[in-house]
Amino acid sequence: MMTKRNMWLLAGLIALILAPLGQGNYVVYTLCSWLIFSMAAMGLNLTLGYAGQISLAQSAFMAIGAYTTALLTLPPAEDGVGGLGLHWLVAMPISVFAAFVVGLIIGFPALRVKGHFLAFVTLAFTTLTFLVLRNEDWLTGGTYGLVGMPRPDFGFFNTGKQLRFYYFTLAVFVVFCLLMWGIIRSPWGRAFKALRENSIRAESLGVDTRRITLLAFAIGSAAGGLAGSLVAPLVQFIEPGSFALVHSLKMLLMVVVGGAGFFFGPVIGAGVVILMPEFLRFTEGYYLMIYAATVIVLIIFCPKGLIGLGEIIRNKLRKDKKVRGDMDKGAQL
Amino acid sequence: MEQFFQVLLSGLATGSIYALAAIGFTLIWQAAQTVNFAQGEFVMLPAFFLLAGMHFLGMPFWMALIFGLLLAVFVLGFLFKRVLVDPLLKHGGLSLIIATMALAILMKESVKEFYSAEAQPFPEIVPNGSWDISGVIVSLTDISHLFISAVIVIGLQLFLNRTRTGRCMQATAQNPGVAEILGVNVKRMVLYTFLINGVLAALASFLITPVYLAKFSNGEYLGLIAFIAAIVGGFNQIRGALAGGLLIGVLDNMTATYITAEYRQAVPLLLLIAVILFRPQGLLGTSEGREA
Amino acid sequence: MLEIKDLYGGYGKITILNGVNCEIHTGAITTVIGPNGAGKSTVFKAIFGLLNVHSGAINFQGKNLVGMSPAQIIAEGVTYVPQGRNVVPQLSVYHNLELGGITAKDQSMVKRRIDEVMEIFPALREHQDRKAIDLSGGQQKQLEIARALLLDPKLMLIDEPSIGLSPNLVKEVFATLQRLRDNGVTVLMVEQNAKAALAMSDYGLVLELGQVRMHDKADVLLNDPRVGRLFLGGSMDEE
Amino acid sequence: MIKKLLGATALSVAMASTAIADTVKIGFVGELSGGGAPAGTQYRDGALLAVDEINAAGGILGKQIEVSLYDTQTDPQTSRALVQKAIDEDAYVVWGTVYSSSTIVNMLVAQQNGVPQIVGAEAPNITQKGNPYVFRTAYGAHRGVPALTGYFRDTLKAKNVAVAWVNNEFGKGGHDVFIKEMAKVGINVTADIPSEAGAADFAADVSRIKEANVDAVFVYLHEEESARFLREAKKQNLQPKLVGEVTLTGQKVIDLAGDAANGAVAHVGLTAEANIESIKEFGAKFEKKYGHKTDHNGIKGYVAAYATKYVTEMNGSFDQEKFAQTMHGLTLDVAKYPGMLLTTSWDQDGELSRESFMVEVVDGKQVVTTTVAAN
Repeated sequence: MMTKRNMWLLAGLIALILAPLGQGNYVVYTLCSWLIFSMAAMGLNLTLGYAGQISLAQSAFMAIGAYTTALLTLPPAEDGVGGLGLHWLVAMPISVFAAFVVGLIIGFPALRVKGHFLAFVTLAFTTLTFLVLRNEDWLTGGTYGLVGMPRPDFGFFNTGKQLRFYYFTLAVFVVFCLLMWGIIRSPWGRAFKALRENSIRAESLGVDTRRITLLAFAIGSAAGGLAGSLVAPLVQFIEPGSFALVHSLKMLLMVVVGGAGFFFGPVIGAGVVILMPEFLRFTEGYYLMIYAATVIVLIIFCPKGLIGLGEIIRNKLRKDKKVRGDMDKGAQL
Repeated sequence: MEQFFQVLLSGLATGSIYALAAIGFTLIWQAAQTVNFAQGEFVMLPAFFLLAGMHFLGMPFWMALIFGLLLAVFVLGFLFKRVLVDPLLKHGGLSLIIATMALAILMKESVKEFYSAEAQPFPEIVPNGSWDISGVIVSLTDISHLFISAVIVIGLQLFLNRTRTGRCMQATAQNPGVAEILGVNVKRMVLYTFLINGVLAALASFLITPVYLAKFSNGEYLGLIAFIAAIVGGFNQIRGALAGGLLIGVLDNMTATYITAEYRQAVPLLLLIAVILFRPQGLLGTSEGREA
Repeated sequence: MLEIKDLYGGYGKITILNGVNCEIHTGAITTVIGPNGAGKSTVFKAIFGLLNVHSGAINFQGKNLVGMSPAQIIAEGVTYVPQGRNVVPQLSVYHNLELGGITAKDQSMVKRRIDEVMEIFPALREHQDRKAIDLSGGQQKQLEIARALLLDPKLMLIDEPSIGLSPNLVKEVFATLQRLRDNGVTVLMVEQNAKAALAMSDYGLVLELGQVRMHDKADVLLNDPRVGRLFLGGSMDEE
Repeated sequence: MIKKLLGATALSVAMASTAIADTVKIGFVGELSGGGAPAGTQYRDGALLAVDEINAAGGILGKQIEVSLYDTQTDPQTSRALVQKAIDEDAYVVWGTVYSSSTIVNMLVAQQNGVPQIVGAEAPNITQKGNPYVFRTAYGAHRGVPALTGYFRDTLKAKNVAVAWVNNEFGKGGHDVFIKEMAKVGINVTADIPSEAGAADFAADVSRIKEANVDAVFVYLHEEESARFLREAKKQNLQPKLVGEVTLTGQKVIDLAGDAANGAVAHVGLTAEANIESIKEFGAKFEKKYGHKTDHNGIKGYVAAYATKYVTEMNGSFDQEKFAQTMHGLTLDVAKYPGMLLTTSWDQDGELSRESFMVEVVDGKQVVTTTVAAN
């Protein structure tokens, strides 16, 4: 059965397939980063939107994913820092798993204590990760970073060209969305949702909120690792500065702007952060100022983000009609 | 040995300024149960108010100083509370914390665009001068930083403990529900807290900027350090924030001198993690101090 | 002196009080009992201006308290001791007491009153310079009651005073309340420990689903089989 | 929503590519916001000053220069995307970036597309990767730092030295060259002290240098950190000579450090204070137009624009490959090409050389003590 929601999803997918056609490399490149950051932000959304905890470590998890993938896929070097020359298909799962495990290790103790201590621990973790990447140059190339990660070649489909890399990224994105969808609809996912709606009630219903929050955090971290694993072949250059604290902040704001707790909220948020400089070119240096101010205004007047704003506007337009229940649900899954 | 005392003194002097920022942090935490991620920028901004007073409005230094202080109290105390904190508090702490992160970006970018992206020299509040005490250079700046911070902290403690208004503020911070049923004007007390944070931020700003130079990005590291100092010392205690600030100041300098310069920044962060894991109420904090 | 008329109210849009009607007897102890969620504590919050009152009136000595702030209500002679711990932990016992008179203009009067209430509670005088957090649970409750008395109230609302206290201390607190009543203070109390509370009270009031079901002399309620079955049976040792 | 966004993107790109035939497009990709803004905006201002002059004088081969500005926000990944964008929008040459971390990423894109790139970055490895399309406007640290070796060995007769450097790709580049150079001439580096970019507290650094008992200190920090270092050195009464490369004696440092800068010595490739007519004149024009003083980054931007003009006119066409070929091994004599401000040469790697200066700060003024010949 083709519900209205599925039609929208299909239309979105078709739009994503058509989007890069006839565009220059820059636009295609930007679309790639949008999809990649969307995945990282969707992972973060599990922690922020569903479990209500602030994490400032998403860029560190991206770093873990990116450096792991880079070191595994780079060809061995005669001198200096080299890799193992493995295929991306091998490197990616290892990267994701590494991010997941580190997520568990960081999250477990941090979530033992009440309050927003996860925010502090993850903040410290991100800066520590930066320092290690910068200082341990025998492994990470230090401040010069790592250059020249190969783009994956699937025999019949080499992703070296920008457009092909985009479709590769899109395929990963679609699989990722299906996986997330599955997670959210699983018993765990229902626990996430219960947590979001009312953590006290969830607890009284026998949900172990601490364990579920930890799981949400670790899965979110794995998503960050996946995003990192794609950044390495996209940019073909990584250095510690690209994963500094400010990027974690940026991703956090993506989730908030899009609409924390909405499945596709982060996609919209990432779109705003990555594509907005395009539309606000005339603002030059004022871009970040406008962005920050927008975030504040949005938080004050529409805490549900742009998706929530869309809902408010739609409800106003159709005041006479009853808003369809399934649409509400469709947006907030 | 001279080196040890030299570094100790420098660490204490810098740490005393961290402490001022950390105390503001603590006050805001108590009054609004929120973490102000823009605290570093709160310390960065007043210096620019002062500079603007001198260079755009042509004020003499002392007048610009008062102007900067008042403007800081108004903007960072009053406006911050009215425009950001009041409407957001009802959405819960999470929204407010994220809003302060956005505010930090907004403040930094505004200063950069409207004042300057480059560092600016800043007038010395304290005259230059130093004594050489058997190899240890004791500068007037270091001594006065320590002294002024101590005076501010003692003054604040006296105000909070010895005046009725101060005790009402403590009641509001420690148990807002009770303060309300006793007829304390809770809203006003919370406002006072924000105003005091404005004063502390401005004073920290005027003391540290001659050393750091006025730059839009000054708040990034300062905010982080104040934050760590407050948590390490204990979030519900002024003396905790004071001790945390001094400790971090000394530790930072000692690490850089004796252990590692590359991982200098890591030491406070590791301390932060250790404290959160093993003593979340902070080194001097009391865990049962407030009803969560 | 206190008359509640058709009171509707609750938290936000949720209604908990569904038309409360009653008149409290002056100079007596009245205990409010009822099942969980009946709105017992909510009535207190409504009287003390801490709640969204949707409609109805709370007349105290001819004045309607609805819409007044806690500070104004204190000035009318009402005082409130909520359940749980209500001391300011890091302030001294003396300064906690002083907060009880924070709304008064005349601070020399407050000093005098602190002296007077410490007469009633000698343990507080003994520990007046200690931090409130360092007192025992029973002493903290005494401190709260003493603080509530500071402005010489006519009506005291006290919510679950026995929680967390040993049986001996509960007796002591109840005796204190009776002493207050004998000095002319009207006491309105919510108590989980319904049997013991009714036994020391003059009147009882049964609240259910946000409405007053019964309001009678305490001994009448104690002997009422319905009340016994519903609230007195097992509730003694619950908790 | 998404479709709308994409539609708008397509529109803006389409609009941009309807270029007028008699203009030549230049992509300026630089640090207009973020931490690198002070340097990036200077580079931009210098470049735009030259563009105005060139356009007023008839442009390049009769075509007016049209500069599109792309702000990297001091983020290497963004800079990579923006170089791509500039190239998508038909940039003939790319100017920038100033920050080495960005240049190292985005020069790959320019190379792949065969677009010449004139950068302000100074990290050594930029010209060591065999990229035939990248050209400097100031020489890299591996050229500048060795010019100081003689000063340490002969003038200061130093046996033991300390190095205080900023731990990023800029500082590490200079630091590594310095360590090698000192090893070559047998000078011991007894204190090796990195600090974070943006560091404010140099008490520990200075105290360690003091303890190390050295004859001279090589200070390789950004401008603000240099100023803070100098102030702390004065406070702790640090005696050894402080020697820098480019930044230490900059006007900005002197403004910020006050009299703490007096006595500091540096080897400077470009200085707005050089006692040379062409540079003084440029400084005056710059200050008149923008209301503030230029620094070496302003000069770099100006030179980038003029080099683009001269090389193109030499070729007689807007051929990008030929542009790169011509520039390798080229020398532009200032007598014939006044826009270069100083006679400038590029070698086969795009590395630059021209005469440089030893500068000392005396009474808050930069004084050129020696002129170092081009190498």
